[in-house]
Amino acid sequence: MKHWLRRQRYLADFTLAALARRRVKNTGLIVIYSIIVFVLASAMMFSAALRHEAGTVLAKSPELIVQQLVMGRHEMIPGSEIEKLAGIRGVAAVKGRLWGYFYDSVNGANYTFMVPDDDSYDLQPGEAILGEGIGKARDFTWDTAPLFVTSLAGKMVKFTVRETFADDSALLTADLVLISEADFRSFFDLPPDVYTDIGVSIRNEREIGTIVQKAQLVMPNARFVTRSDIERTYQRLFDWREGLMTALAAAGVLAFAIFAAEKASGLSAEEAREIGILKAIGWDTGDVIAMKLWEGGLISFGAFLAGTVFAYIHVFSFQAGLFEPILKGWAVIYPDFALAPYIDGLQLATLFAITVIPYTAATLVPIWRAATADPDQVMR
Amino acid sequence: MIFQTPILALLLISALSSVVMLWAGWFALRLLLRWDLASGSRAQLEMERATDLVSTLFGFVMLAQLLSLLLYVFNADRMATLFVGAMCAVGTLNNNDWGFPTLYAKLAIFFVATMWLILDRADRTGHDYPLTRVKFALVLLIVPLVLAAGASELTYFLNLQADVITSCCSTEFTADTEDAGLGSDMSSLAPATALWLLAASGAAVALIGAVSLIWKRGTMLFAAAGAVFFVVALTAIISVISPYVYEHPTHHCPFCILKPEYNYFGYVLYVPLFLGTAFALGAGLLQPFRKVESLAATLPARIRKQVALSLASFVVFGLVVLWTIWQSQLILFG
Amino acid sequence: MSLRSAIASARPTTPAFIAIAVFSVGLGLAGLHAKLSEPAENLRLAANADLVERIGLTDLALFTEARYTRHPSMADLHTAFQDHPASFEHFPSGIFVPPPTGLASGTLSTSIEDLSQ
Amino acid sequence: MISLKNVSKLYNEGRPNEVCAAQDIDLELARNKVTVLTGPSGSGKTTLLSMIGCLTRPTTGRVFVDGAMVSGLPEKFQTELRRTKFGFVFQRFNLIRGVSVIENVMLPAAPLGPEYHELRERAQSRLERLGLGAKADMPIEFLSGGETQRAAIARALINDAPVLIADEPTANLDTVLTERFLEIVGELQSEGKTVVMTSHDPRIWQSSHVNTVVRMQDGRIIGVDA
Repeated sequence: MKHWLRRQRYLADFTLAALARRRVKNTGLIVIYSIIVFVLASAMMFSAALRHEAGTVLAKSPELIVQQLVMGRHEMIPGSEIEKLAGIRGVAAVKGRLWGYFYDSVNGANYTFMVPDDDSYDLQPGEAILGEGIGKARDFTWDTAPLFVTSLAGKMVKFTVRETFADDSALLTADLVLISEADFRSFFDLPPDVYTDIGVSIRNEREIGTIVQKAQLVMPNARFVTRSDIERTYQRLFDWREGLMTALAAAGVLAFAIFAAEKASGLSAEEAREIGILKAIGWDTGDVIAMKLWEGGLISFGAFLAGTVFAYIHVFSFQAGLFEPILKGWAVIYPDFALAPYIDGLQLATLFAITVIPYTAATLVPIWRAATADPDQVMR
Repeated sequence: MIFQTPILALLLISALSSVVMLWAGWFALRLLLRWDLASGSRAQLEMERATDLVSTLFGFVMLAQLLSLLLYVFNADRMATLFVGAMCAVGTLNNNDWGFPTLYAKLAIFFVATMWLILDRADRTGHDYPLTRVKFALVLLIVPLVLAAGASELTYFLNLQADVITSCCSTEFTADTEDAGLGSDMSSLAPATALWLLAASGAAVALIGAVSLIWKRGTMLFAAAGAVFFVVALTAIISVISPYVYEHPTHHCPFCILKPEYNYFGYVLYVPLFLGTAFALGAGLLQPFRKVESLAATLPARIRKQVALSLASFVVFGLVVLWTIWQSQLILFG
Repeated sequence: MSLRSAIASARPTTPAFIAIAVFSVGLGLAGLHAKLSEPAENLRLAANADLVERIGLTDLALFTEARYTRHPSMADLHTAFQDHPASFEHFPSGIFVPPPTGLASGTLSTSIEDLSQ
Repeated sequence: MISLKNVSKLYNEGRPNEVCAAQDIDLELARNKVTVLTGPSGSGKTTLLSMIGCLTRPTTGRVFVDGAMVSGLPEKFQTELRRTKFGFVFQRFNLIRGVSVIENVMLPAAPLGPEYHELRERAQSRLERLGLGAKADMPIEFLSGGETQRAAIARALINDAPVLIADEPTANLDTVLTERFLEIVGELQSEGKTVVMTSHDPRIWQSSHVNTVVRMQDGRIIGVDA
């Protein structure tokens, strides 16, 4: 065992000395490799952290939301339906929800107008609570600047801003305008007894399935969205975005693997001669393979570690600043948020698998080919 | 469902392993037809050198499959939120008929590749490479296994249907389904029975191992006992040991113990068990060849070393089990 | 042995292993940082979860420009043209590429004269 | 010590450019003697030397080292044999550039996994013996021709192999350095080592340090002068 370890160290020593001779080229190789790992790791960490964030935060969203569908399209739901749902056993509370979109032609942003579920906000007519993104989009110069908006009917409405949500909650509230029910109805010209949808809270979470089945009988036209549906959708959404990113980056990994294979198989005459010399003076094919595996291992493992560490710093200390343009899209209101640092074994193992394994696989055959040089070639 | 990074990684590993094994299979066919160590011809020399490549590739496949096994279980666990009724990895694997077969195939590949490497190392100590034909005949058996595992994995992932919100007005997935399959089968074994079985087979393995070490016989029996012990131990992990870890009498999942919530305790449990089983099987595999002339000098010692390592690993496993039961707050028996 | 000669006679693996070790420690520190910031982050997440409950939110405010991206879980995907008011539906490019500027506030400029030509 | 029985070597067998580099060779090399293979270029002496040194397997025939047949062994075992039994000095010395002198000397021992400091001291003592002690840490390119050859000899001696094999060792050296080389050979012989080399340099095969001269032509042995 001791001999084995020492032997490995000699092999690593030799391969590093050989790498050091082509310092610029090999440093470049490691840097490019690290950058690929960095891009992939950033994308993975960012979306894993988003998944984590969404999963934790949205766990408190309403247990069940009931939407009215007309011809497959979301319609306002009449208040009379509330009674029907409240009658189902196991339902704790039913509340009509009011929320909708408002396109602000001043700056091209979309706001979400909403009446908070909880009465404790106690919003008075003419009062609003804003998300942090709205003030930015409107270039508010002072904290308590009022919000003027023009409703679709052409009325100019003024809301005094009671409060602005803190940056901490930007991911949830950036585009929110919370107003009172009376303001909401008059602003959007809604009749008194309709709602956007209905939120149902349920006493025992295990009964959600049965309650939905019962409700379906009562309201055959409705669409039911449960809390776990929402969670699943978010997991899936970020998986999908991450997967897309990975598939794109995979092209980079592939190109790099081809490059690595090319580099490993296109041994320069000098390298080939060196391997011949080593074999002539008593190195076995296995020794040469091990030596070359050390080269690949040190390069790929080093790049993996460096890329991962820098990605962590990038995502959690700099809010993934380099990818912001891609992640931001063209949203006018984009939440300015910091994610909870989150890293786990699955991420690391996956990252390792998609960066180190293709590189290793691509170099194995060229390595072996180099290692089988005839030992007597140095005599010819 | 394929556009998920861990799934892409798993499919990548399968694809690479399959390509590697297809080549190895083709080479094995040529070798079986033309291997002649006495010949000094160029073709023979090149074939000899290619065996080095096959060994390297097998090492690669073994490590990649080990990683893939981990990833597969991790990923199943993570995806559980996407399926109604799936609480953890077991639910995800039960999503369609191919989940568990893929897992078993991955386990099998890991063991078979390890066995092959053990055989390979033994072969390389004999100056006439006496086991080369056996080795490459085995390769021909391993190739279909790897291909089948890859196909099964692909089928599994292609047929995964996540229960995500759709726009239609149905909520059919909200129905709660029971975890079926492995979990319920193996956990249905009464905890006391499982513990007794584990203790009995552990004692048997220790006894046969001791006999094999001291009187140099019964090694094949030891390998068989090791394999039986592996199955019994897995059953016991599902039936009693994981409830002790979770401190919850009805939580039987053999995968959740690998999670950070339980301090990655599963690794302490599984690693010695897998090592012990691999060494035991390896000893049994080498046993028939101990009289081969060029190996007679080294092989018996190598076999005994494997038996000793296997026993040591099983002892570690046993100690971990005892420690788990001792420190657990859960009381299953009177 | 002076530091300089120690560096000169060091085996090539020494600096390489040190670099690997440094980055491994870095990765460990990252894990530690994640672990240590957990309590504070959990507080923030709990406060946000509380907010979700009080307001009755269902979605993240990540992409605010289209109905199905602002509230993906609430969207009725049958509906056509549910993107930006001035943008046709072309997911996923709809979230990477902005609609043509000027479309947002203008009106269609087709006149009777244009049509008659 | 080393004997070859009916050994032949074909290169590029089965192809149009097939060459028979050695044919039906029977040769016995005695322990603790200095043997020189000589002949015009293309006479097969280098091929014969690489078969003696287990660098090449003969196409037919057998090679025995210390009574054990080695010609049928897989490459791996030939390599193991080679690094314990033989030390090599090549015509162009074949030291590895970009690596220091002492590291070059240490290379043949690396696969054996000796303790680093012990190996380094051993390499240093070999170098000192050949008068290169002060240049141990220099890059190999900085040495002169004679020094490079002595470094190559130091490398050949690192594993204490009983046989030294040298291919045209003096082809690139002037008379003084050739003399010096022959002195070293003499010293090695007096230590009990066996030396086999090829040369078409009269200074070598006329030297008093040489015990046997094997003359070759067209892949065959045409005479042995003891």
